[in-house]
Amino acid sequence: MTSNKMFNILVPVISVLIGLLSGAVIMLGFGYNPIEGYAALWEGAFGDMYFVGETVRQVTPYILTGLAVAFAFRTGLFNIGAEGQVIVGWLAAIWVGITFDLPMYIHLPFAVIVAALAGAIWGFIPGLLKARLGVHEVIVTIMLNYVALYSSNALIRSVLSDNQDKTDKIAATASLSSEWLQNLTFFSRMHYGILIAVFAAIIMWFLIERTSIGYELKSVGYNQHASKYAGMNVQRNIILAMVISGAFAGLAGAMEGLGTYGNMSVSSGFTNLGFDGIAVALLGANTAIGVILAAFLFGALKVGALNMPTEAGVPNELVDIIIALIIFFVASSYIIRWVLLRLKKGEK
Amino acid sequence: MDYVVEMLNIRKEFPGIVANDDITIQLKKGEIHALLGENGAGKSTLMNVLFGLYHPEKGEIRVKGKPVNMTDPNVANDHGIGMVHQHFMLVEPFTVTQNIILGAEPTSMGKIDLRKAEKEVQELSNKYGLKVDARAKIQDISVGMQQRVEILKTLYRGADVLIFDEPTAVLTPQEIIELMQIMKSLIAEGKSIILITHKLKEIMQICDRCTVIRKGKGIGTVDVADSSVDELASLMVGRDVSFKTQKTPAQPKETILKVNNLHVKDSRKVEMVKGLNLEVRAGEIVGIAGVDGNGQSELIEAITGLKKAQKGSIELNGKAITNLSPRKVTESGVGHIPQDRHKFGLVLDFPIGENIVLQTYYKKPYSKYKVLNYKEIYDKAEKLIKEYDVRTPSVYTKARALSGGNQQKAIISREVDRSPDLLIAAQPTRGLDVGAIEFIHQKLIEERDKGRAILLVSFELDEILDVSDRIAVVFDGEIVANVKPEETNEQKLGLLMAGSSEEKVGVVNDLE
Amino acid sequence: ACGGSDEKSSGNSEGEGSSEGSSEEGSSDYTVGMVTDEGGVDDKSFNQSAWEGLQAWGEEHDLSKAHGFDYAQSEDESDYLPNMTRLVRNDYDLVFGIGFLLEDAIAEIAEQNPDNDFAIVDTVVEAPNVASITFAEHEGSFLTGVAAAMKTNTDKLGFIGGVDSALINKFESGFVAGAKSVNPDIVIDIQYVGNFSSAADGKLIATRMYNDGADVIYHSAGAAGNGVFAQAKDLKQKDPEREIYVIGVDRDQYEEGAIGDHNVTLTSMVKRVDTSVIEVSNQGLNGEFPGGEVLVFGLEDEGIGIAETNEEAYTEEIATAVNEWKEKIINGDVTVPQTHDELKAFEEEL
Amino acid sequence: MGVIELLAQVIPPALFFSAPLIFTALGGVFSERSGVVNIGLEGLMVMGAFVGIVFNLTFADVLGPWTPWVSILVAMVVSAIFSVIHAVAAVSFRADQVVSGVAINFLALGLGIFLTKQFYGKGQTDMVTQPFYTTDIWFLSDIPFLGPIFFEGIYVISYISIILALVCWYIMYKTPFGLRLRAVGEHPMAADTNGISVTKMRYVAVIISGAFGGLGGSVFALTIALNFSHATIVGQGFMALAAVIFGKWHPLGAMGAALFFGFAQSLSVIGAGIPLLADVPQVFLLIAPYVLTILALAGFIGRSEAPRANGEPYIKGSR
Ligand SMILES: Nc1ncnc2c1ncn2[C@@H]1O[C@H](COP(=O)(O)OP(=O)(O)OP(=O)(O)O)[C@@H](O)[C@H]1O
Ligand SMILES: Nc1ncnc2c1ncn2[C@@H]1O[C@H](COP(=O)(O)OP(=O)(O)OP(=O)(O)O)[C@@H](O)[C@H]1O
Ligand SMILES: [Mg+2]
Ligand SMILES: [Mg+2]
Repeated sequence: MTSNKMFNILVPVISVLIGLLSGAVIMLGFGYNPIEGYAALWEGAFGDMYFVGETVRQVTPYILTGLAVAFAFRTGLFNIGAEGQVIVGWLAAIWVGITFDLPMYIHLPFAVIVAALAGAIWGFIPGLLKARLGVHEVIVTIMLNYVALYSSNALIRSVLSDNQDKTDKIAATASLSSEWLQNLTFFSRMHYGILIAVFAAIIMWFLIERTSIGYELKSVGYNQHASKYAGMNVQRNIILAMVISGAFAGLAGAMEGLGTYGNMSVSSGFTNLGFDGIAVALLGANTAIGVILAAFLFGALKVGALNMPTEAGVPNELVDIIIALIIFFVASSYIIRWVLLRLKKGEK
Repeated sequence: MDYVVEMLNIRKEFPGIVANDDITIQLKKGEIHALLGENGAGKSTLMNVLFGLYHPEKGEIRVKGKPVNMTDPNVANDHGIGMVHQHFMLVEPFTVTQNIILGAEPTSMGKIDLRKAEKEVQELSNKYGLKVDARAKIQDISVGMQQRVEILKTLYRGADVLIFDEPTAVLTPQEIIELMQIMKSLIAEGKSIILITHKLKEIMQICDRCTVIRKGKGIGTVDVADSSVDELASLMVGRDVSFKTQKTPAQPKETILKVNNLHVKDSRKVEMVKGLNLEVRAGEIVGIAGVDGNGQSELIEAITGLKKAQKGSIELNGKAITNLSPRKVTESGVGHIPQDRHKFGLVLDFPIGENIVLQTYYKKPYSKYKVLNYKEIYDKAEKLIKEYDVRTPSVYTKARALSGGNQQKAIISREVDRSPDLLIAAQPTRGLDVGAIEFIHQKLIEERDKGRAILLVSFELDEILDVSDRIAVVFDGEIVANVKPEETNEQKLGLLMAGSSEEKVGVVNDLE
Repeated sequence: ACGGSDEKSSGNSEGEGSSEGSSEEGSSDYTVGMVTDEGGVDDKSFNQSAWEGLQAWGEEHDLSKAHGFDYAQSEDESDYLPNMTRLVRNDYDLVFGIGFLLEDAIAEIAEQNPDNDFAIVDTVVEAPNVASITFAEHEGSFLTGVAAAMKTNTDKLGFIGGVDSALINKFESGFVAGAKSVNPDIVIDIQYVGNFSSAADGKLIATRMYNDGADVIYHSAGAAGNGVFAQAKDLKQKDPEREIYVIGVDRDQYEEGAIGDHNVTLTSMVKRVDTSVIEVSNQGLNGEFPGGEVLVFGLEDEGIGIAETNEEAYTEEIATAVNEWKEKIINGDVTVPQTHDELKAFEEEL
Repeated sequence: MGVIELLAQVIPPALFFSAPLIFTALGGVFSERSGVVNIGLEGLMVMGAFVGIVFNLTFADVLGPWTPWVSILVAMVVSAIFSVIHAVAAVSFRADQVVSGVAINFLALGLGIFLTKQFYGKGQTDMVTQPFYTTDIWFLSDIPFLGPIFFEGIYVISYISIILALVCWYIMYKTPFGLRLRAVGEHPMAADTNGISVTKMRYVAVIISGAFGGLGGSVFALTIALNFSHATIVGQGFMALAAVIFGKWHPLGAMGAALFFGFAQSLSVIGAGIPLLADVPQVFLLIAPYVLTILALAGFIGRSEAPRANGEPYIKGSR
């Protein structure tokens, strides 16, 4: 039992190390100095409070989209639509942020909740179609991503602004950003959203692991027939799973809208938060704590990578390659486990 | 005497368990050789080793005296060994023919010559009397026909040695008789057979010799002619087993279940239950006898809320439960041991402990305000596992990892423990060894004696006759006869099940 | 002399050697950085142009990359501000934000670092330490409209924009005004892709427009414009006699139009982001940083130009006409509309 | 605009839009039919686009008009090799197939851009000089009505994609290889007991998906984008994945779905030019293809069941 637990920690750590090592080999192969490269990466992610703040800022939505994808996975569904749910959540948060005039203690929670609701609705559609008609959630969520992108662009221009490319800034009463955090981190855009993200992770953990709702959701994910036999409402649970998943992603949109940017721009393409969320979720083995750790890894790599070209002359695409390799090795943990077992046996 | 196949001193380990430990089995040409052992004794494992699916840690396999390294099923096929697996190895969306030729397809110019294949399949099936519809899809045919397809698969590949892993567990009595005939004709063709079964009667009927294993170890091989059912049973279990279930006469009380003029359609919208009437009273076991496909599954699914009734009513304790949701039905006091334990009975990826509360997880003390209390859940599981002798490494083990018999015991423990007024047991002992069967029958009778109403559905006439206090024969969606077990026998029941009227069979019956 | 200083701050120490180690002192040791948008420094468009300008400026002052000037590339929207901050932290005196997408980032960082100089390209940020560099794209687009109107045989033109936004509307309005000024009856088919990246959609739209009879299409759609070139070249390949053109944007897209012995790029609306970067950098270097000002680079100062590379297609006649209109615009005889509303008014006056 | 004219407007673009999706989706069908989920299609397309463009740029002078044809072949080969990574992870290392597919997507894009920078010193390549061009198909284009709709101004490669779909259907449903492939995806243990190597079949299937994904990506690059950058393949692989599911894991179904996407996209773009629709706000036309797809699924396509063993690593003897 204990050695099993040790394995569960050791394997991802080794995967990450092998990924970094492979990255170093590639850097060497192309004539870059891997030590400088990684030093720049580290510097760029944690070099001083500013970068720590920025890393946390980047980690915040990753946690939430990671949770969204992970939650769906735990209930047997594949939500490729976190991307679209982020967009509608963002839009909804901004809408509340700029149209209402309320005291902060109402305005901010209201904006956050509406964003979660918007994401939830965007998850409800594929959930409903899956539950009622058996339509595969993967296609519907892919399609809804595009619908979200183009519709929100149109709404920004025609409804939320007067033919502008971006909305106004939200009222201060709806903002998640905090002077205190900014001062602490030399003006980084770190905001209180990280608390929401961590809280959401706790909720996900609690819901899935500790409640009868989570029990039902997992059960339906594993075996619909047995769930029906056990008196669960299979259709409702499928819908509920997608709704909750969508709500997490919608919250990620709120983080961007209410925290990082304070507005929303007409966008030419996806935020990629949702797609990266897939990787975060899988890297985190679809568990709440795993998602938080993976989001930190991912966020640090992403933010730190920006420093690599300037500091070490290493193209930051290399970080994409390294991330890919880490994911690959995490995915292949079976083989790492196998090797470890062999080594252990060899010791004896 | 020459042996066609010999497995000598085989040892096979799985992580944490020795499934086969120094087992030897030798198959003579032209014999039917039984392999007997409790659930989990290692029979399937041993045969999978012979078939090349598993590689033994130790031991030797010889075919016609020559050592063979069975690296994969291809090698087994090449040496004329074919296997009919306990869980069928059939691709459901494929046709019968496609399944049979898979891996050895006849082609012309790179294209599968389906016509030729179908002809060959038809010829083969005629030759051995294995009736199959060459063009039907597996998912549309009966279990019996699926099994014949499995047999044809081995014959198509020219097998001389056939391994049958519990072929009769899933068959109806008629199908079993047919299968025995088929085996005999195979022997007549000069083939040899290894037969795994838990039904000692079958061994006595058809086998020449029998090898017994217990907990992974070989106990020995006996000549069936010199042995008896009792001897085989005690060899296998290691103690004496009683076959006639001990019970006192039933004392039925008030009516618990009342089914009135029930009509139910199956998933293909064909009406399967056609105006069925049935009553089960407290303190009695009513056995439903019938050939598979006469509406038994639909009846049960309608009572338990898994299927909608088109017409008619179902009452429990005088209250209508017609077309209530499964949850409501369960809460009104119905327990259900489902026929398909993997599909309905268990969430295989949940730990066994969480499966124990599959019907009650949302209730106190297992959850309060929707928060689960794992301590209560696992305490309960520990208790039931001990009480029902479910063999599992721990309550945290995934249900998937348990043997079929132990999975079944877990389900029964869960359903019985809720003390439902009505307990529906569908094929509760399918695939279980005699020890486990004995245990389960005893449990059912215990529950009866506590005043529960029990509805037992089984294709095993033995079981029906043995356990029931009253037998309702179902034919074509209706109850066509009500008989007392002591006033009937297998032959008479068989006739009733085939649709003969009661008068013809000559059983006069005035239970009501 | 430069022994003590680390690489970052010693900047331009080699060569002149006059003021090493004194970056905090300022003027003569002026360093300049820029932050790209997602397009990256080699987007063959304004990011690249800006970087070319910065490199030229650096060479002129004997600096080298990472020693006196540098860029930081953004992978997505969230990177703008960290990139800015990084350059400021690395003691760059002036930091350019390339593209209107960086507007918010510049506004924010300028407020946080009142002692630094910033410049934003393509939009306006009102802050005392920010120079806003804008271009009279509408004027350039007007001239491409003139060229297109002169060139067309079908009296039908196309305009393909990326995302329907104020900036791209400026291109559209100028183009339409220019074309209608030459021939009010000309029909202009306008469609937006919805993004700047989908070459497939660009190609689909171009296919439709050419099918419908347009023979010159002006695109302002970034990478989606690749699809427009692809379609034009395909039609040209099929029928080399057919007169079919694309007008490029931001830089001279002559190369993109090459097809065998022909070239479908009639001309391009060239935005000299490079010269604007050089000019503002020099002003900063000389202590005359135009903080708080809105600089408009237009036809007059050659901040906006029209490519004349395709000599075969861009005839003398067209060149003459375009130059005449250019004069009129510079003189103020013509005021080119920048928005849909202004365009409407403009058309009514024709 | 008459119906014929409209079709003549809509169909040729629909065909060129669909072709890369058809190729890639066919690859997806092979992989998923063998039981290996492939959300790495996007990455395989990226790899194909990258190789196709780089090869084309490098050898255009040598190969002349044959360049694009050789380019797509090379792209197929390289992407096939690249896909071995997915096969190794998913089949041999028993990786979660979704995870390793995600890794493929990241890896392809990272590698593509990184190498582009190494080769060309910039983030995107020049435009190729030898792309695919459309032709009027000899004789067929003269057929009245149908000719202009289906055979004028058409990429030959579009028709190759359709023919390939037919070939794939034939292979999958008429040959031993196809039967075995499908068996492996439905019930690997059944296949195994019949002497079919599950590992081998799955490797082959994933490699085929790599080749076809590379084909799709390179065809996209050589008909539509004409160069390679980070924005060349943006979502087409996911659309191909959607086509696989939409088409119920059937080669012809996937082709139909891809054609449907192409048609819907083309219609929404052409629609902007139809006077009737000119006043419709553009956003409705932009989202129309996606909404249409959802409606089609909800309305009459409905439930699609994946191959039963899809996504599950095959471990001998597991229950
Ligand atoms: N686990 C499952 N996986 C896939 N499909 C399922 C599953 N469970 C049920 N279905 C499908 O859902 C549909 C309805 O199932 P089923 O007939 O069991 O439900 P029901 O409660 O009887 O429905 P109704 O009352 O509407 O007849 C069927 O098409 C069935 O195949
Ligand atoms: N793949 C496996 N991995 C781990 N343990 C296994 C595996 N297969 C079988 N076992 C274990 O090996 C033992 C023997 O199993 P086996 O299936 O051979 O029993 P059996 O005699 O066929 O039982 P039954 O009568 O229930 O079919 C059991 O304890 C079982 O749990
Ligand atoms: Mg067995
Ligand atoms: Mg039903």
